[in-house]
Amino acid sequence: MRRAADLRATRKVARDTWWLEFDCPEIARGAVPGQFVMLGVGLDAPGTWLLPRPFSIGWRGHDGRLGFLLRTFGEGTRALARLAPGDPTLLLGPLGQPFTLDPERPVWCVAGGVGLAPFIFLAAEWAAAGRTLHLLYGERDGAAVFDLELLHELTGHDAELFTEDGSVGRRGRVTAGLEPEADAQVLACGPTPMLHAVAAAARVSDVALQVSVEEHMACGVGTCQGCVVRAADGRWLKACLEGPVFPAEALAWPS
Amino acid sequence: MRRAADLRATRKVARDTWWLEFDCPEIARGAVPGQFVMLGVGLDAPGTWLLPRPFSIGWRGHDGRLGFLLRTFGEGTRALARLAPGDPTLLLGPLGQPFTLDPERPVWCVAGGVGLAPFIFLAAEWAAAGRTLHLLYGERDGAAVFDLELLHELTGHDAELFTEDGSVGRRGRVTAGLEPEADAQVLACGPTPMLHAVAAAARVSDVALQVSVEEHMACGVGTCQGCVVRAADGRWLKACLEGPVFPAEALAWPS
Amino acid sequence: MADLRQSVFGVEFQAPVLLASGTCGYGQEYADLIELDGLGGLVTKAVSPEPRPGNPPHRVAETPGGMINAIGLENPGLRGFIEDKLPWLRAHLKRARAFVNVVGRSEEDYATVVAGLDGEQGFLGYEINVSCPNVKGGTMFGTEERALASLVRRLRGETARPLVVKLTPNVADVGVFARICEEEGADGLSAINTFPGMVVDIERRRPLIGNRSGGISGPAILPMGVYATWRARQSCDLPIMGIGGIRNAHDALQYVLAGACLVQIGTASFVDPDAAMRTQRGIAAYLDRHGIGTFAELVGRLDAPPVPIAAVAPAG
Amino acid sequence: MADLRQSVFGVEFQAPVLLASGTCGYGQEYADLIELDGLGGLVTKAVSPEPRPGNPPHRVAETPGGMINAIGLENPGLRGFIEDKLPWLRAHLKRARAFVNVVGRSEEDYATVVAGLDGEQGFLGYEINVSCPNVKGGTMFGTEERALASLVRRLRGETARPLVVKLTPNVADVGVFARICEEEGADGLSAINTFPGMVVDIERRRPLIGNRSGGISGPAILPMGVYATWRARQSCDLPIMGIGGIRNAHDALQYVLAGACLVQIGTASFVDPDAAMRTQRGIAAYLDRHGIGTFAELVGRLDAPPVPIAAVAPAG
Ligand SMILES: Cc1cc2nc3c(=O)[nH]c(=O)nc-3n(C[C@H](O)[C@H](O)[C@H](O)COP(=O)(O)OP(=O)(O)OC[C@H]3O[C@@H](n4cnc5c(N)ncnc54)[C@H](O)[C@@H]3O)c2cc1C
Ligand SMILES: Cc1cc2nc3c(=O)[nH]c(=O)nc-3n(C[C@H](O)[C@H](O)[C@H](O)COP(=O)(O)OP(=O)(O)OC[C@H]3O[C@@H](n4cnc5c(N)ncnc54)[C@H](O)[C@@H]3O)c2cc1C
Ligand SMILES: Cc1cc2nc3c(=O)[nH]c(=O)nc-3n(C[C@H](O)[C@H](O)[C@H](O)COP(=O)(O)O)c2cc1C
Ligand SMILES: Cc1cc2nc3c(=O)[nH]c(=O)nc-3n(C[C@H](O)[C@H](O)[C@H](O)COP(=O)(O)O)c2cc1C
Ligand code: FES
Ligand code: FES
Repeated sequence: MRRAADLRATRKVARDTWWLEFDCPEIARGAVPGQFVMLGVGLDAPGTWLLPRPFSIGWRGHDGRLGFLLRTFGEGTRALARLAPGDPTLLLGPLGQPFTLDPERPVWCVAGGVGLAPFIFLAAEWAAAGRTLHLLYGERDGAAVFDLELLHELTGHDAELFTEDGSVGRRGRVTAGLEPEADAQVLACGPTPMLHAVAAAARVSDVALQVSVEEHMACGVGTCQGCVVRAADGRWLKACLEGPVFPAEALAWPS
Repeated sequence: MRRAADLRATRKVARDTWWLEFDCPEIARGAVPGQFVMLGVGLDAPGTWLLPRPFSIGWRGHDGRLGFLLRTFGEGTRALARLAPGDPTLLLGPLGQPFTLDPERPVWCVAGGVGLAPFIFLAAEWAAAGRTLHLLYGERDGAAVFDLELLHELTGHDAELFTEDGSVGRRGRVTAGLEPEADAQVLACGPTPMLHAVAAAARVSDVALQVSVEEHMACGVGTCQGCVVRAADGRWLKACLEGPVFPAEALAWPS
Repeated sequence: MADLRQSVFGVEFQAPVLLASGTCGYGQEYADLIELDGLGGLVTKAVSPEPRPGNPPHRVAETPGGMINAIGLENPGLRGFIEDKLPWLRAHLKRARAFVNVVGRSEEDYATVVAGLDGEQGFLGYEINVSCPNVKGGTMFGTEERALASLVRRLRGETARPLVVKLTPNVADVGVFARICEEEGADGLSAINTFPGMVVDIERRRPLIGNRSGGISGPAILPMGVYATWRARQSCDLPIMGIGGIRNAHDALQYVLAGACLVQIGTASFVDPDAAMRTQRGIAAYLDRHGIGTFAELVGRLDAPPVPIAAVAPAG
Repeated sequence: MADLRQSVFGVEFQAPVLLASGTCGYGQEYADLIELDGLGGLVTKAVSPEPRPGNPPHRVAETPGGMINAIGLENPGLRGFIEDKLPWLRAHLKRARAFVNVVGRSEEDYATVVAGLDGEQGFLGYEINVSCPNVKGGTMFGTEERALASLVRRLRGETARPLVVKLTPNVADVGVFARICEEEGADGLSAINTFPGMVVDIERRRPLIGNRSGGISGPAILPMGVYATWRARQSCDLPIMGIGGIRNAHDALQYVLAGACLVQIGTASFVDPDAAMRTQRGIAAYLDRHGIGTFAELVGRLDAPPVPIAAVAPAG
């Protein structure tokens, strides 16, 4: 579960966005789409202090490789984006509750920004099992869009792409592409405003929705109680332990 | 004086010991042997905090390259030893008082460990001016000895080598090789115990001695008052401003 | 191989490294990640008389060299702890020692938790978290001499178990508070708890943390913790658990030389859950390298004569 | 381009960033390295009535996310300052503002320095460093309410110049001490000075620092300084200079939003002498990006209602 893994390669795939691959069979083996890993540099790098940051498992290779999609945002992601093969890294995972899916029913994935990561993993697994799914992917503009060839190569799927400025794909919000069947299973991962929009849409069309939420994490395993999100009944839920994937109805949504 | 310099190359030259070369014509231009540079990574490296550390200028190329000899010791030198070309670096210098020499009189350099650095610079300048000097160089054992070919290549001089275990060069302390003429100018840089031994020897043979001292430094330019050494008259002297090179008689020596 | 065992609080500790309160849950959460029973022990998350919901997010964020947290002492309360948490500790910790971290808003609160737990099995003693605001007065128990003295006296009356007071660093001289704890009958001290801090989200122009302010921990406070431990050592004879910024044996040994016979690791476990075990191994290696047979010989072996506070006050 | 100018202490500051006491000597030492007169100003190294030799080495060392220093307030004394240092400030600082940092062992000491300087030209006002042990009592002026009140009252009587008190963080609530300074007639506050800390050389088994302990500064204390500034802002109406761990505009703006109208940069200048100037430029860029016309509009613009200390006490 705790692994000093070798960073095999990093590759820039969009503005401020990198694709990282690690050799880590122990974590890859048990991983399920929707789970995450705490990614850090450990305690041995002189002059460096960095709490690990949570990252959705973005892909897994048969050879034990693990892929992550990383976008720089604050201090930690900027530091992690600068990692080069050979640098010390420490991975903790797989962690958290994955998406729970009925393979017989249609699947709609709604991805905003790096919220695409868990769906790369899921789409690849689905393809390997000879199944297919709907992948809706939205970004602010074209420069932020993930390398689409790499996406196809990894998942055997193509995304239905939306950009707010219309520079690539359809102009507008990703939610516009959501036309779920009555028995569809909708999965969403992305910025909170997007999750709200998807939740509203799912309520209207009355379909099952699972969302992957984000909150600051320190431990990733339930010991620090740092990562809480509000439950429908008002209690605090730990995103790392009871999440990050929740059935939409389990959470408190702004009405 | 403050320069974001490009690290051109790092190369391991002995156990825990690296040779670093920077492109930094502005600092190289004015540098004189015995002066030092505060070497750090600046404030922009995410997740990293490092006070700069002082390093003797170890060499200068006509093309504006600067060479430093770095041995890992504590946190800071370990971090600096891991620098790779492309990493952000910040140099402050040239700083401090250099060796003051009469070119007509013989010069004896006594180097202990990485105390060799300023003498690489001096020997190279001396050779370029068609002059020669005595270079005594001591290490604990063979594995710690600086790459002797590189030394010759950089300086046009060969060192008279001493190791305490006799694994290379003469067995014993570097001071054993010191046979200064009456008008000799003796220069010493190395661990404090070695400086004491050289100072004692110089007193006996009554020759002029200049020593380069070490003390923790924060600013390197005289503002923090952190780097004091005891003067002969009991006052504190700033190693960064009034040193690091002092005439032996200016300092308080344990009797 | 050096001997890490020592006797403290009348019992044997197999090793000197514990997990700090609030960073290891109630043990259980770390069960499949590290071998808890191989450590010196752990200190549970705070326990209050009634359950506490805790603060709104964000509860944690990184700070330079450390982190800020404002969990809000979320805990299941005395009953919940006894029913859902303590049984696991009782069942799984055979050699490692457990302390229960106790919080309250009033003397009564603390006394209720201690009295309510005292008959139970599965833990060694109490660590009293006095970095809590006292409803009457508003200031923390740990920063007000009379309030602290009265609290310790009261709790001493409630239990014969090891009673350890966790000092807050937000005072002019921790030595004064260390002495008070000793005089009032405490069995030991933990030094130190977090420093109050605040992170401002400059884009949204509001505190980044839901509670506005929080406690700062991690390597950033290492030298403050070592100093507090040393001051406490100068000021009383109680055994001290050193806490604050410990990542490895090098950090831990600074506390040990300053006078701590046990150390606790908190924030560093978030960076590497193995930090505590690696620290124990590193301490043993240090003892071997220096030819020191038993850990106990090293405690407080600092070559620095005691000096009055005046002489050690920070002087720029 | 946003306007960084503002009027504080009855004069105009061209920019809000100053160099902190003890990290810029007396200005002169930085002269060929940075353009001092382009900054908001600087605070000199401490000045005491008589010259002080300072502490034995090591005086400085790096700590996680910061550094420790125990210079020992080495300074040339009142006469030496007036004869050797002040003339340079007078001659070279035209737009930047200079404060003289004042230290003493007794009220009398402080009063001697202030009275002795008051007639001189070349500086704006005083920053009173109360993180100094009081010979009678032993504790610091800055941690003892009565001693601080009496000192400020005394100094207010000695000068009409801006009188700024530099708060020490080693107290239960800086707000209390901020209020005392206001009541006794101080013109402003500096928050904060260093935290007492200690680094142990585990190989030699002795304190790494000649003075044993020292003051901790640098990014490690950033969130503590922001919190102290915010507490002081809640507790009084004096202008505040925010200090502690500032490296760049992002750090400085946290202080500004918390209520500081000026900021000081210390340790970061050692890593990059340009830190202060870069911070000024970064603040201007932030104002432009957010369409804020003048710096003054931003000061204290934090969206967080005042709360009693109890509610903001660090809660693990
Ligand atoms: C389950 C889960 C899965 C995730 N998966 C991915 C993924 O696949 N790919 C990916 O790129 N990211 C992912 N993230 C987000 C990622 O983990 C980062 O934590 C997140 O981007 C914040 O880390 P940071 O270091 O960039 O920002 P930090 O520096 O950690 O800051 C954290 C937050 O606080 C803010 N902040 C902190 N201090 C300040 C300040 N003083 N002023 C203003 N703002 C401040 C930052 O802007 C940010 O919003 C995931 C998160 C979770 C919880
Ligand atoms: C003028 C001058 C020129 C120099 N030139 C060179 C050169 O050319 N090449 C070179 O390699 N070096 C040189 N040095 C030394 C170099 O600058 C480093 O500063 C020195 O090696 C210490 O830095 P560090 O980061 O390794 O150790 P640091 O981590 O900075 O520690 C500084 C000292 O404190 C000790 N220390 C700190 N904390 C602890 C602790 N908790 N426990 C035990 N010990 C501790 C370290 O062991 C070390 O002795 C020079 C120094 C000076 C003053
Ligand atoms: C997330 C978190 C929660 C904490 N909760 C508590 C607590 O409930 N009770 C307590 O006494 N200390 C608590 N602390 C303080 C730690 O026990 C410890 O004293 C402090 O973090 C310093 O140690 P460190 O630097 O190794 O983390 C908490 C610390 C953190 C980081
Ligand atoms: C080397 C050094 C010397 C200092 N000397 C003084 C001093 O003489 N008077 C004073 O009030 N503060 C002094 N300080 C404290 C600083 O002015 C400042 O308050 C503290 O370092 C926090 O700011 P920083 O984190 O930006 O350094 C000194 C700090 C350092 C690092
Ligand atoms: S991140 Fe620690 S409990 Fe979830
Ligand atoms: S290193 Fe700052 S004065 Fe010498």
